[in-house]
Amino acid sequence: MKLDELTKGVFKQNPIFYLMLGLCPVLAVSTRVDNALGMGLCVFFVLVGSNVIISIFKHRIPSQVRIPCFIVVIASFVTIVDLLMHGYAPELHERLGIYLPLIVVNCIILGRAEAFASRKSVFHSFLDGVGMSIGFMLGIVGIAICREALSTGKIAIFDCTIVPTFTQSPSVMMTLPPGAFLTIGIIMALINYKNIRKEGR
Amino acid sequence: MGEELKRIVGIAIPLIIICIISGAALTASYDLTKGRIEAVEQQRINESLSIIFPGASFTETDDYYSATVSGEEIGYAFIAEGKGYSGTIKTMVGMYKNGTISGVNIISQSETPGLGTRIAEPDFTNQFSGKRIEDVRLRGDGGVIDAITGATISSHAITDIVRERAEVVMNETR
Amino acid sequence: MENLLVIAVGAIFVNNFVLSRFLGLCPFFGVSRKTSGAIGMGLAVIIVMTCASAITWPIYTYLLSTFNIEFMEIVTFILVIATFVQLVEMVIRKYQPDLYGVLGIYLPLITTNCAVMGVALLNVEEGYSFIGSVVDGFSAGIGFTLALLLMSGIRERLEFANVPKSFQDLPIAFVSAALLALAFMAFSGMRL
Amino acid sequence: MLKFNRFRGGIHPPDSKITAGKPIEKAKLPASVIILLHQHVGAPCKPLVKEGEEVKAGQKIGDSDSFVSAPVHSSISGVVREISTQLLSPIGREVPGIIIESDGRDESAKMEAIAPATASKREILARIREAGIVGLGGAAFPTSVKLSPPEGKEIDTVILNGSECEPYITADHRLMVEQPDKVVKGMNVIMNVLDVDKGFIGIEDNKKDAIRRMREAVEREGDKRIEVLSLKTKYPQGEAGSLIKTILNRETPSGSHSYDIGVLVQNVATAKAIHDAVFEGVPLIERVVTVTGDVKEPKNLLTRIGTPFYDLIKECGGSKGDVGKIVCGGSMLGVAEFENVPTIKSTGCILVLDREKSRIPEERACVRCGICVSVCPTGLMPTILEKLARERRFEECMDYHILDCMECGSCTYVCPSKIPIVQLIRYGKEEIKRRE
Amino acid sequence: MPELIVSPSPHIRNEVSIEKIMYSVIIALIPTTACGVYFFGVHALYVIITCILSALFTEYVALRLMGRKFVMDGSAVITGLLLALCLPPGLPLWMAAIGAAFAIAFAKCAFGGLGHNIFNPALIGRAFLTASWPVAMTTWTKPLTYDAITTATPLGLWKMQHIATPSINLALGNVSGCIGETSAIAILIGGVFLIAKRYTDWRTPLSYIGTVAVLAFVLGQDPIFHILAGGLFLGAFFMATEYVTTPITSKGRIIFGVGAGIIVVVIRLIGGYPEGVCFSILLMNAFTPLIDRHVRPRVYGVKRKSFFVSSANKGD
Repeated sequence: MKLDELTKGVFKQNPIFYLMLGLCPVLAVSTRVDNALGMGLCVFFVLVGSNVIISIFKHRIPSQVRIPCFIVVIASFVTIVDLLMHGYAPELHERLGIYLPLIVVNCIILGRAEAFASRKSVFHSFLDGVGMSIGFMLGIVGIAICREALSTGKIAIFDCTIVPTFTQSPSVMMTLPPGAFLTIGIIMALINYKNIRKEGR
Repeated sequence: MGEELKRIVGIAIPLIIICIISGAALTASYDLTKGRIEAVEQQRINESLSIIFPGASFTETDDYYSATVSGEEIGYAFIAEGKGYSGTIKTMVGMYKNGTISGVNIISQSETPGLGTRIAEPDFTNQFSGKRIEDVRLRGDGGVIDAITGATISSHAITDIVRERAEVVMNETR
Repeated sequence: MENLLVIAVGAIFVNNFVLSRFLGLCPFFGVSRKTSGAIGMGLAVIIVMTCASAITWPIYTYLLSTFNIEFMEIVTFILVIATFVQLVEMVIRKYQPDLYGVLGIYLPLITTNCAVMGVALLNVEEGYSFIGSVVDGFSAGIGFTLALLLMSGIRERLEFANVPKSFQDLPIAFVSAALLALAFMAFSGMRL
Repeated sequence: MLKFNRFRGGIHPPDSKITAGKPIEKAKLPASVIILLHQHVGAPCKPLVKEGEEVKAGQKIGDSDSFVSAPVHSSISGVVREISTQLLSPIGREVPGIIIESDGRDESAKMEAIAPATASKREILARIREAGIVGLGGAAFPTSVKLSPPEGKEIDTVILNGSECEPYITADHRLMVEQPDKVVKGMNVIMNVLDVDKGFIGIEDNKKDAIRRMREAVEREGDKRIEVLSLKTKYPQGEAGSLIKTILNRETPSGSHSYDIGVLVQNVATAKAIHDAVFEGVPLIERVVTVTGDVKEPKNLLTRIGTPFYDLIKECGGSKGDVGKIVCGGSMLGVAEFENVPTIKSTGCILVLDREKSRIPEERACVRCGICVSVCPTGLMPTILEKLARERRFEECMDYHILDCMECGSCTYVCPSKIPIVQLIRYGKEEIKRRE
Repeated sequence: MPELIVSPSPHIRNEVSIEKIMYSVIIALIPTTACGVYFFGVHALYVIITCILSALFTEYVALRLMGRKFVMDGSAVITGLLLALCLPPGLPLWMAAIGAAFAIAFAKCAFGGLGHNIFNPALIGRAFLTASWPVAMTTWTKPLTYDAITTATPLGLWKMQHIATPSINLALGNVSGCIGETSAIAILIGGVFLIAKRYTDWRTPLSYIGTVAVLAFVLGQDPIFHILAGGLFLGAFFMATEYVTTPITSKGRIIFGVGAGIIVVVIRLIGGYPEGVCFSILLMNAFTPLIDRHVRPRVYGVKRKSFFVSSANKGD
């Protein structure tokens, strides 16, 4: 049952592909796997942190002002991440650009706070946050792998080559907005195709 | 009325407390990271400066850095930024006192990866070294800089950014 | 004094908020099924983005900047925007019930629309003046609305299309967005 | 010369007027006829005869008390063999009718001729009704009713429709060539009844001989009010709305009638029938029918109303090749029959098509070529209506003015994807009307 | 009498069919294709063949995946051919193949196949290739040299180096550029053929080319140069007139042409690319659903309504 809280975010309710949440950073920073990893980690930190904090204080927050309270908590975590990144990972901080502060309006986080953390226990909220952010991370990294592989002809994470160069003339378009939209569209179509096949059986 | 006031206070106090806590937490983390962030920023500028004028020492003025080698001012370094193909290009430019470019180093850019990003590669930036300000144009525009194939816009942008800023600094220092 | 035309063209076409900056994607895919809905949402976004730019600029310049607490930017902006949207909703509901009927359902969606927060942050990053910020906010809203309208037109026509099962609804919307973004590359590198 | 306007769109299907040069022949007297009691728009007639009763050609055998209706007459002399309530009409409905067996003597019962110069309008209108005259162009609207416009509606122009824009049909064409004087006299009567001082006869310019003969006839008649106009050959030129637009540049507002804009349109055959009724006392018992298409000898036949189709086809030498379709009316608007049916007053053409021509083409995806939009004389967007109707989105159909469609079929004719556009639009219209 | 076929009217159809139109378009493209092969040699021919085969193959596979029947209606051939005609003659064949496959798969079949696509597949193919391999897509060969001497297109020369090319060369096609974009005369022959057969509406090319000429003139440019240079003719006669992706009303088509013309001039004068025909048509493709929705013919007997009435009284 507890395992379920963890895994549902990864598969059944994957925030990107099933819930269609948090799309903006997914499309914007998935040009490179390391950007995607960085964004995934930031979201992990903010989501788990705010989920835990909110579920701790859930009884003390009056329902009328719960949204502003959630926002303040989330925004604080985002700012902390932003400052830490700026200090300790300046390059990544620059590449993530405004999409780092925009985690604050990422629908996943506010959505989880509202739907989960404000109701369930601290531990459950923690698991939920972990599950959801892993799901988010898997999604964004998956998309980034497709895009980086096709746009650079290789995959490298933080200058460490994972897949060596396999083509000399990769498609630049995959780093551009059309490539981002297309990748998500195709992945979703594949998921649909799989589901239709499953139902058909 | 008292009831109402009580209710409002009951609602407001938690919000205020949260804001205070958050403000405190943020200030704390800001103070913690502040030194680090400044150091990082400074280090970046220093790196660029030392690429452009190796071995020189710099004094910062309002608008530019003055580069001196063994006590003699040899030129100026300044940050030039402007719009590229997509987003802002920020470069560090070095210029000798006679108006020739000593070097160009890209600090940050967000051009098309694999294409426009090649403006940051030495093959391209080395072309600027030793060129007069007025020659910093693409060949098609009567200059001496060869554009990167397929990234004419980025090439165009950076020559304009460098030249325009250099002209301003030249006038200021004259 | 920056060139306002450059800012406007940049925000509408060159760096279209949706198709180039990936901002405001949730409403872009959520509210683009019908043209009528797209018009309502677009109007609401234009209003909110213009006002948000106008409000966050003095806050940043005269409050955060003066007291050297720029790092509070995220917290302040999101609170101000959320409050502002709530306020607009209440005011419209009370004084313009007709308009509320058109815009009402879209306003709450805007609080978490990253385009609004995005435009506020971008104004600061670009260092625009007050007028520049307002123009940027307004144009960004127009750009968003333009993309939304085009998308809604496409999706309305797709209602008649024989789209393969696994591509139906969202996947084909994403593919359409990809092709639309490809077409919008026409404006990339445009220099006024 | 008048400067012409043009109605929007339109198509140019092949003329196929293979009988244009064939003079009108009198058809053989049929062995029996079926006189349907409901051949017109309005209330059906009640039989005035009993089974076994002897009747003469021209004898009134059915009438109705209703204002919008027209009596029917026996077209031959003989014996009433059966009065049935369920006979198939060429327009695809089951209606009551009277079957009369010929006695071969062809005795006729005529009415008194009247002199229009002295007769009152009421007298003439009564005669037109008594003679059972309806619009012979296909609408079959009782003419006496049409000639009595509602109070307050002033008619200022009469248009006689000699366009005959449908492919194949030449009945009106031959009538104008062979009996132009009767047509003009009939028109005269119409104009007098309505007190109108402007009249046009619109003829498509692919019937040069008809135009010439009609001009001569108007000259002979010496009626200065009437002008014969040569119109561009284009389908659906003969549709009332298109005709009015072309000649007068007026448009009938959506949802109203042509008398709202002061125009009355009549078919040339109707005018001729009025002439016969008024000047000769002959009721409407025969008319010219073009039997054409894939028959051995296509002809223009002067037939008694109620003659079974197969008799007429046989008289034209039978079919050529394998019969696919028998169409009552023209190729664009006619109704395909699945049985032997009798002619009615508005039957101007029997078209036989062979198997190959009758094949229903395979439908393909719409490529949005927009040809249907450009040919639609009403200015609709047929392709969108078709898609909406197929998806049963009728409210949106209304938004696209589906009810203004006159169903001329131009869109279906031109569609390269062979989509049955007008058929789907008809379906949409029926559904909308049914819901109201 | 044998059994009769009963169907509602009309009982005659004209002879024009999808195939007939498609094959006429292919015939109309023959002069242009021949010119391209004449000027750029056998590699251009390979590019054309590769594109057509790749388009056909992709369509076949995609339709099989969708569980539909493959119909040889010529539309895939046209897509392949048109794509090839707007590619540089020296493009590597594998890129051409990928471009055609992308065009058919994502611009056509994903939307449901013939008749349902929003964007012109051939132009999507070209835009995709331009975005993906910009260097290869801007490497031009000199005409009639038949080897890979790279050079610039007339528009490129004009934009980057301010050199104008003589109009007579532009008209004949003796200039560098895409395979099918060079000879204005060859394109005109095909275009006039289609207009004469009434398979294309003269309004689109006229308003499109006219707008470019007028705008160029007003902005102090040489209108003849702007009309003849680049892909304007090919675009105006063969891409902007493609049925599926352009408005269905005459007025809509004029709006389409004018809009595309404005975009072309804007891109050529201040845009990032030397040529804007491809993008201008794609952008107007995106506007087409909205144009179709709001620009309708006037219905007989109905007073013209205001622009927003139809959307306002609709609602959801």
